[in-house]
Amino acid sequence: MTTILDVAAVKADFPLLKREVHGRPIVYLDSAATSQKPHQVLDALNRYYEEINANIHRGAYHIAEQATTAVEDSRAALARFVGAPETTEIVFAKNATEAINLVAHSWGRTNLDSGDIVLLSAMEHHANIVPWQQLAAERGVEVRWIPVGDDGHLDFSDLDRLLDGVRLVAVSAASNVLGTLPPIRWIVEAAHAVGALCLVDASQWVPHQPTDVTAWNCDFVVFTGHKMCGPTGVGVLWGRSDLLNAMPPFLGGGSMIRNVTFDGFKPAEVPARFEAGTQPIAEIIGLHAAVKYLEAIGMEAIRDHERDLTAYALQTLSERLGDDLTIHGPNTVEDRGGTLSLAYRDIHPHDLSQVLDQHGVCVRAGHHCAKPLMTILGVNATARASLYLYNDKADVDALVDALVDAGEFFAL
Amino acid sequence: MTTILDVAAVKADFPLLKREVHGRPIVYLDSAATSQKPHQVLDALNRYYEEINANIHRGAYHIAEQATTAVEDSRAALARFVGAPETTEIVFAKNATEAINLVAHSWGRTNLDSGDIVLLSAMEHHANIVPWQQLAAERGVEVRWIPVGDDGHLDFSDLDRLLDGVRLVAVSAASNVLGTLPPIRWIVEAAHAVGALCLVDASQWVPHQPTDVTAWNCDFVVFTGHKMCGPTGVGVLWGRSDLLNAMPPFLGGGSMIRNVTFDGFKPAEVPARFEAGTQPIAEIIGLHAAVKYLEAIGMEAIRDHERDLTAYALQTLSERLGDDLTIHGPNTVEDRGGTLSLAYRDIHPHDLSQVLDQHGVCVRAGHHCAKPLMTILGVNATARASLYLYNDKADVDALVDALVDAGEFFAL
Amino acid sequence: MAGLEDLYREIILDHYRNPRNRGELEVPPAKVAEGFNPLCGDEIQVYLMVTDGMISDIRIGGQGCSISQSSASMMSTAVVGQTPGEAREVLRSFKEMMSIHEHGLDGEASPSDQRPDPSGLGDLEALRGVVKFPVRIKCATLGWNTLDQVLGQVDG
Amino acid sequence: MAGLEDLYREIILDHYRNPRNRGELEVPPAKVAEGFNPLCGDEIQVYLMVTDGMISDIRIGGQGCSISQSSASMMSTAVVGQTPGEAREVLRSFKEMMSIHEHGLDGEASPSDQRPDPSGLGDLEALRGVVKFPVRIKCATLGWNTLDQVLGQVDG
Ligand SMILES: Cc1ncc(COP(=O)(O)O)c(C=O)c1O
Ligand SMILES: Cc1ncc(COP(=O)(O)O)c(C=O)c1O
Repeated sequence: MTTILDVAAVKADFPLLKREVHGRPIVYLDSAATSQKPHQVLDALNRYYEEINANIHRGAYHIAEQATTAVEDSRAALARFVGAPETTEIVFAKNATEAINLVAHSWGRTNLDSGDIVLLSAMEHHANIVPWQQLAAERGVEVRWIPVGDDGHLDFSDLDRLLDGVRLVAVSAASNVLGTLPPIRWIVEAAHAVGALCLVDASQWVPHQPTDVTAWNCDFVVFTGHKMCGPTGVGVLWGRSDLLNAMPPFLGGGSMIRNVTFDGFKPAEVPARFEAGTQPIAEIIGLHAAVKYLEAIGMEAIRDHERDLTAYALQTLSERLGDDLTIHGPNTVEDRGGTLSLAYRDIHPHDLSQVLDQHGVCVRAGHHCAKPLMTILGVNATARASLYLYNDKADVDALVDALVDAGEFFAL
Repeated sequence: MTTILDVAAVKADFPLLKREVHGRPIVYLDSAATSQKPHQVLDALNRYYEEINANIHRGAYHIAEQATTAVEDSRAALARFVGAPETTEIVFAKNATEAINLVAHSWGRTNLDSGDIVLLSAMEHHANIVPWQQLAAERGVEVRWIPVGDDGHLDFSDLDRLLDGVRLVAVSAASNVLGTLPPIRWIVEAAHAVGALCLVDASQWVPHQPTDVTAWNCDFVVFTGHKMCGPTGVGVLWGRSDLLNAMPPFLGGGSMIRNVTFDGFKPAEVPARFEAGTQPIAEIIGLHAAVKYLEAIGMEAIRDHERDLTAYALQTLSERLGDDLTIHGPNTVEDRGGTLSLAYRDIHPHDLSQVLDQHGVCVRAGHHCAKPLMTILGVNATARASLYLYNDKADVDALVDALVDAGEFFAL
Repeated sequence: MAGLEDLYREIILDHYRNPRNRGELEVPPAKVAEGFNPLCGDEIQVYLMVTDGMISDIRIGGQGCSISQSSASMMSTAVVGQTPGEAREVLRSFKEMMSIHEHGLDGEASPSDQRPDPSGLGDLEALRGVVKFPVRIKCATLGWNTLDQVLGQVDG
Repeated sequence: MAGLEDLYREIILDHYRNPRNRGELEVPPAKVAEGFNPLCGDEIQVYLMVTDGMISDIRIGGQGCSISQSSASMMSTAVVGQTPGEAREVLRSFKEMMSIHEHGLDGEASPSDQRPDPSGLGDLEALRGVVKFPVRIKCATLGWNTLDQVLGQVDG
């Protein structure tokens, strides 16, 4: 049963996609950086602020109860959305970055010491690198890397040796540069076989594909609201409850305590233990609206739509630009998402994206917070076009037209 | 020159204050927990999402530039709003709690070791207690307390002895329970005289009074957006630039780096160094709108309005409820803000707030994240009514009426 | 829309004004556990004496609101004279009654609110209205969670 | 609304296509500093040779976009033959030209954009249009910040 995504109807849900840039309709191809938001999400934010805005978990009055219920409903919805066995395994953070830092500080500083090894892939985002390097600098933890092959896939040929002594494997389910989709289930199995835990950075997966943390059988998963049609300011950590229950708090403050005296504090239960201070309440509720929106369309339909569109993009780009264009990463839609890192002639990505902007085409230029991967690719930067549920073939065509134009501009 | 605040006009700016609860107009008296938001702030959020939503500091395209500029404009506005010498001294966090944790982790773990002393007031919020207790548990830092007297003021009689060996004094500029306004400038001077730094938790100050961190002459100030008419999900740390420049990063991830290689990372300049991952972009922009809103009304006018209203509340409560009511904390408007912690007969605060809710009156019941202070007051909880710029005398009257009714309900 | 009368049933106010089994027991031979409601600062102690495999005495200490106090008081009368196993069964039924399912934003009653009483909770049924006030559920369950803890210290 | 022609003046494209003073110098006797644009990964090396209190040679290494490359190229021609003090003066003027003041959300030009040239920046004036593209300011100043660093290593 394939659900069909009506892209015109979807596009109409996103107010920003109606705007013009430099007199042209916007062509938004930077969803890997942040997605646009459907009006359903903005409506939920406004409804919260206009009807039930109150601090949660502490008020006995009506709107405080409504706000509390709305936040806990969101937690339950997120648990269902990613296949978490328990609602209390969902911890809210400000973004995926904080969620990884939470694991690195709380689990990492409790369990890892000098000589312990963390294994990362060489295509990780800085969010899944720097926290582990901080741990390395602070207490002599060793960081090791799964290499990336010329085909844009992780190179597992030496995995047995790499896994030796590893306590944690931390990998992305989808690369934010190459679109690569590593075999998570298989990696988790390999990690568990040597007694290591596995953290999955699903920031580029959850927005685009059905997610089932139980099927992955991993230990921690992080993702971020603003890339999945949700507001900025909210991210999610899912962790296995036995692990979370054994972890000390990270940030200290209100709501994460069971008791505070002049002599010390006792932490609260999970997940409150990890949610210090006033939560991003509106954002958590907005994220719930995003989840509902995505579920109504169907994650299978979104995945299929993106796959079709990616196939069209790969084909059109190569047909019209030929050897002038390099697409980094896997070159078949079966093993990649809709994130296309491009090199066009010798035009610097920054200049490329500037000319594209004149066409209303938004692509990102830079290292995409993956500098180690850039050294492997042998570049300082790429121009990255990334597709999402609201993109259509016309968007891809606009990208190609703009690239042609950029070629002419800089050839002068 | 006294500006006059037109409270009816102000009230009309806040959509939530138009709603009813249990068939009665809402009387929102819980602004110490979180403030309501004027439509100007909601408009700014919507405008961001509908017109310029894009990730910042990384895109060369038009809307990414607009978003970047809007975030940096907000930083500049906040610097002006609190009298910061440099815009780069403003660091965004998700709330005040994260901001204090940032200082405790980054400055604290670099500068404090076993035997070093942190001096707190006994009326601090858990946000300004637990991070220091975590440091105490982790590395033997000692936490000391400035006591609170029966009059609800800090008791400085033993300050010289308390300050001996202190490296950091961390105090609130305004108590979230008692409304007390400790003499910050004087405390900072005393701290500096013994070579200690001073962190001011201004979460309950910045929304209500003109703020000048330069006049305070302190070293760190934190506050939180949602209590000052801004959105949830954003807080602020101000730090002296020489201190911030010398501090290592806290959270690791994208945007806080200068370079990342397989061997390690080099941190970025301040403030980027402390802003890992995708920032709460909409929230930072919404906070700017809140600052503009408060500035347009005038912080002096807000302070004067709240002072008048607090005087009215103190008088009306005591006239109508007499000895049945206790108001914790200072009893003259000169040395307190509009946060009134109440005890009414022997009715438990939870039950009190439940009955008040039937009247549409929203007050908070609980320990207000200040459990050490509760032990000094000799209670487990209080019912707290807190005033803000949109409250008027009718709100105070409604509170008193509801209290009388609660007295009757539980006297049955 | 839930009203005050859903929360403050007469029997609840009665237990609040005249709490049953208040006090302490000597430890040992009795066991004791302490519970906190981290949200509002309420605290409760539950003292439990088990003699010949039966709860021969139970006492409640601490402070709290009418809901937490009356719930603990009713709990004490419900479990005294039972075996620890039977008390666990009542505990389970009560917690089930208190478990909230999806509440809409407009505070509709949850499905459990309409269900008939399957468990013979008796007087405790009066606390069913609490589920309409999600913030107060922690008040109602405070004593019970503390009972759970102290039961963990006894065998059988 | 700023257009491409504000950014890519002819002289900028010329310096991009034909960068002046590209290469390296032997260190020592020369000094070198390295700059990163953390946002996009561009990197640049500035080699500086000071002889008899005068910048006798300057070379630019590294990679970057047209703006960072041409800006560095122009910078090299602007400061060669100057004293370190004079170079610092040019640096100051350039950075001032690049400093953004309040931009409205609609990307209006900042006041500095309309100001007449007070500093005699000459060709460098061509880079003034960059302030309309705030994200590219970091590109334009990359070489200059690196010059600042390397000047910090020389006396006078
Ligand atoms: C005095 C004080 N400090 C800190 C905080 C913490 O603020 P937030 O929860 O937004 O981090 C609060 C409010 O909850 C407060 O009243
Ligand atoms: C793979 C990956 N991980 C982590 C992140 C960090 O997400 P955030 O910036 O929301 O913390 C991103 C996006 O920036 C990403 O693409």
